[in-house]
Amino acid sequence: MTGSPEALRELEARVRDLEATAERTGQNLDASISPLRQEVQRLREASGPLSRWERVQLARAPGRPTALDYVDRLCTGFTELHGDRRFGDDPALIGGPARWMGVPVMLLLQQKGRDTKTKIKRRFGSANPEGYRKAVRLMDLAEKFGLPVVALVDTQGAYPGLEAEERGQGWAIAESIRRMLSLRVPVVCAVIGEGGSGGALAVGVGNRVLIQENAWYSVISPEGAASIIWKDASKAPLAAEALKLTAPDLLDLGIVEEVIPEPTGGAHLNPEEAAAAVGEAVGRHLAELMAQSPQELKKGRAARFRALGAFTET
Amino acid sequence: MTGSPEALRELEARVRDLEATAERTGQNLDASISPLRQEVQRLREASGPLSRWERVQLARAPGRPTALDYVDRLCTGFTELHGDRRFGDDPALIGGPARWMGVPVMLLLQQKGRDTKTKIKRRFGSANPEGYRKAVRLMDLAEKFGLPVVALVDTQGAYPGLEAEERGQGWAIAESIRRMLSLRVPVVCAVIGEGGSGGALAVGVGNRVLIQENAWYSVISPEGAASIIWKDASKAPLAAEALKLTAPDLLDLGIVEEVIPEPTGGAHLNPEEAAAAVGEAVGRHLAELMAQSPQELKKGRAARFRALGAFTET
Amino acid sequence: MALDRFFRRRRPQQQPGADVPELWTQCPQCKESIYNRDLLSNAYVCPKCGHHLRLGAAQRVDVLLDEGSFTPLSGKVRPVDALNFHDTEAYTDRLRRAQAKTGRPDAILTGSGTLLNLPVTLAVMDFAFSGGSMGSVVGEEISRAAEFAAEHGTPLLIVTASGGARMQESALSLMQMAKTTVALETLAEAGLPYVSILSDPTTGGVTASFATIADVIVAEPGALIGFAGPRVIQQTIRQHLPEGFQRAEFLLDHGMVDAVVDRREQRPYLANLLGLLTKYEASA
Amino acid sequence: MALDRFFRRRRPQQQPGADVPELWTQCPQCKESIYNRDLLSNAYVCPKCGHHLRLGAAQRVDVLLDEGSFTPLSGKVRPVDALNFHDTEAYTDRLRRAQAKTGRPDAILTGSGTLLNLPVTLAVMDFAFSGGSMGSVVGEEISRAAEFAAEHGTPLLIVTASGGARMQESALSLMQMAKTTVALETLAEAGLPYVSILSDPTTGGVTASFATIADVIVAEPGALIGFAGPRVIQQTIRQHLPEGFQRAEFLLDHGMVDAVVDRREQRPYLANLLGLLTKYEASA
Ligand SMILES: [Zn+2]
Ligand SMILES: [Zn+2]
Repeated sequence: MTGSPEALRELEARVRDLEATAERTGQNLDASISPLRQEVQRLREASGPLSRWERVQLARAPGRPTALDYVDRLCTGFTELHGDRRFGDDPALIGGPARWMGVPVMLLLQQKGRDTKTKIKRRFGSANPEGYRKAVRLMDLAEKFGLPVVALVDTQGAYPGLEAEERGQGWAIAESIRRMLSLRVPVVCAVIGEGGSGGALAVGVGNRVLIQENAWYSVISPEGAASIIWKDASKAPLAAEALKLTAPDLLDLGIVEEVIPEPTGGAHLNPEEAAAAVGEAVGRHLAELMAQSPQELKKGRAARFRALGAFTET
Repeated sequence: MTGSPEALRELEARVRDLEATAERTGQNLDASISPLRQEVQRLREASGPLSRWERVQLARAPGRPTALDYVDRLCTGFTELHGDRRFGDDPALIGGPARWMGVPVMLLLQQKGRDTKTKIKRRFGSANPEGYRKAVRLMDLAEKFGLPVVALVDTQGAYPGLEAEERGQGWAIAESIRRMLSLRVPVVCAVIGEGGSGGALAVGVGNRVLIQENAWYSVISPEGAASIIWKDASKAPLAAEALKLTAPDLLDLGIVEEVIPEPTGGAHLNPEEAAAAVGEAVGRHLAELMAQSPQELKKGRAARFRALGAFTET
Repeated sequence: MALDRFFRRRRPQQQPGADVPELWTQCPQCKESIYNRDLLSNAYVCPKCGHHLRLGAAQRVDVLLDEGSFTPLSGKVRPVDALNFHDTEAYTDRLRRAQAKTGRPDAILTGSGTLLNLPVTLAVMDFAFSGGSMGSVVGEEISRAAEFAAEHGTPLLIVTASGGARMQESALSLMQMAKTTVALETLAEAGLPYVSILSDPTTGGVTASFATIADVIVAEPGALIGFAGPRVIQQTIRQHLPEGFQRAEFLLDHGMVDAVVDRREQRPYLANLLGLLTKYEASA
Repeated sequence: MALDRFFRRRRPQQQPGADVPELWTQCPQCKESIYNRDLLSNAYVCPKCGHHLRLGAAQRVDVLLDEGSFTPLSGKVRPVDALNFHDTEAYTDRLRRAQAKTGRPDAILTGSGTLLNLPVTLAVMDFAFSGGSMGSVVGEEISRAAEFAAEHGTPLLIVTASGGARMQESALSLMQMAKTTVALETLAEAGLPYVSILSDPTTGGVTASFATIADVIVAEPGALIGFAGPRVIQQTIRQHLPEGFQRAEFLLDHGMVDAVVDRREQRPYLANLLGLLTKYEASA
């Protein structure tokens, strides 16, 4: 790693402590804080931009807020609705109505789990077909009741299991993409960690697609790509570079509308600050979209995705 | 049994033989045929009407034409489309597009099987949830492509299995009823054997509901009712009387629009003649309905079922 | 907090009588004897084991709606014996007995009221009337309730408790599965939410029609819910049914219901949910 | 009868050459050596064991459409290296090699033609080009074909053969899954049928998008079809995959495809089906 992120993070924490103390006590501590802020700034510049692999590491950092961590901070009244009404209930892809900073929405959440037990239960956010089919059902409800959809994307990909294949994993993803494209309500998607392949896109078809500063989004995970290219998953850092999978890359490619800033060092270092930024960005796009007609929303979303791709024409 | 149906059937067969010979050879055989016809008529009157239980027996007679036997005789180009695209393919409830006496339609068929092996494979026409979900998918296709739906009902009921319950048998039937009610294409249903409970109604929500002369349709099978009432399935003949489950009963109750005549002694004695009558009746109702607008078709079907029931109001 | 509010509201309004059997109810699950006043103040949930006792229609209204807010819609539609049905007893005699027992014309009570001040239309099945079986009257009253909700712009709640379609009306009962669906489609076209609450037991034709096409399906803890009855399934498969089969929690695992909600939490749960689906703020 | 017609039509048009290896092809399944002329006249199905050999795009057009009826639509859209992708080799070099090998700009051939006189729009993936991987060009050409079909009022047939989305275009490839779906929705809104024909192999992003949202899904016998590849699944579950897993017949059993249709029967099958769905009478 270039620079010394640990030193940087520690200094940043001290700055925040002092700022908090100043606010609590009413004392003016600027004389102490100012030199620290300058040192933080110097270290930030010295460390240079993060490498793509470093960002992937941040997207997977222990303690990085999960979808439900954002919901806990930003939403009220969340009512999880379970089941696809056909086969099962998938804990890796959950959802239901809630108020997003006061606005009634339908949430679709790829939820990785917060500890070992829930991570296993939720298959680390890798959904089975019934997860995507539940998502379709919730989208049907959103459409019926005029609720905007907010999707928080965070998965390494759909679950590659034998039973998932038996029950039509590809079919379920395709159906979810199709349903999301046909919605006549606003859809805002935010990639909040990992955006792995079709399993992510299945709930990533938004009028606006946002991505957190240190999240990634790609057709394949760096490890998967490394396995294919070099037959060696440990070459993932190289693959990450090649795949141009970071938030700034995706903004350049026109895949996302906006990069949501994270606290220095990553969202896990200050979940409150991370949540505030996610809440504000999603809320702002929601507000803009809610001014559009149902027809505009559907057409606009379709046009957005119809236009994506890079080619020349002779 | 009252009268002598065997003697009657034999005489009828002789009449048909002579009629065919007359046609083939061009000879006038009326002198021979006329007395036979009179005898047939006398026997018919002497035997009196069939009891309800006798009709149930005819509905289950070995060799009674199954749904596919009618399709073979009446349809061309039948293309069976398999699967619910979610879990499996149910051989007890099948379907696909075909031409019904030349008219493109979507067929929904409850198929019992023609021999021991296929009867077991098809669970004697008792569908699992994936059967009803396939029916919904085929109805979606029918709606999209403007194909009238023809449903041939023949089941003792939905399959009462453990896995059927796990996968939501009730949910699947309810969804099929709902989808059928919302169709904007003509729907003609014909009960061609047994019409058992919700498993039959799931594909029985037609603009017109027809029933063959010796078919039955009821909220519960006679054996099921007898088990509940007398704790004794062998009392089924009594239950059949109480349930008023025959074609003439259903016409009286306003549950069906028309009784389709069967060859004397039952459809199994002359499948060709039975098929001709089914083909004509279904075709006639189809033709009438195809003159209606999509909106009329949906509204008319809804109004038909909204009106069913018997009560008083104080 | 929600529970707290519930207790405050549900203070028993009847005086303990002198007749001892009236004072106690035995919990069907844990067999403990519970003071009726404790049951009443606990939404008829056993305070010892959490078992949700079966409710009559009036009790259900009391548990769900704001006190004194209920206005009945039904009561005018009465059953007839269209089939002249007679088995070990005439259908007309069965009806008279059930009517005398429950004080209702049939197995259904419908009305309007408020739930935490949110106007709702409510239909409640009464299992005490002929096992909550669905005949023409149940189908008609459910349909009218759905149409009333559509017309008056309220959400619809239906609490189910039924052994299935009513045998004594044969095909007429069966048709109620389609009839109720027609009326619910009218409600859906009006964009209003319909929530079903499946209570113990909900089986047969009710499960295969209006109960399971709700926008949101809530089940009560431990409720038996299925299409085919357990005995019929056992006869088919000739093997033991697994523990908990067809219970509410089993159905949640299999993706069939949206939530299993303790009866004591249903009021705030429903008020929040309906508030979200109607964008109407319930005063909480 | 259909087969009979097929044989008559498919008489080989090339003369046997002098070069012996050109005369024979070894069947990948039964390992028998088959005369090329016999393969050609049998729709590239092994006459010994029925194995369906993989086809190039031009061969597929020849097998499906009426002779001489095909007019290409594609060929103008060419891939670019938007990510400046470089692994063991530059993407641009890979593209050049695949283009030289197949004579196509990318892994797709689209056009219009007739099938037993029924006008159709056709898109065929070419597995020989980079494993039929879907990048921006494949997505764009599939989308244009769907829009062409919508505009010209013809059914759409897509024959898939793909290892999935193209890694070298990363998120741009991924987005083609949504893009193609948009175009197919345009076709659906025009009320025109779309039939996909899944050939060996069809996996990854293609399976999770346009391949599986067809009105009717036809699979070729023995074709490998799935989302995750068998190796990845094996790594996940750490146990042996069952015989026939992810094969066309397996998917038919699991309700995922409408039919498994022998390649030699596909023309009459499709003509009849499209005739029914468009109410247009194919001259048979
Ligand atoms: Zn208890
Ligand atoms: Zn071979």
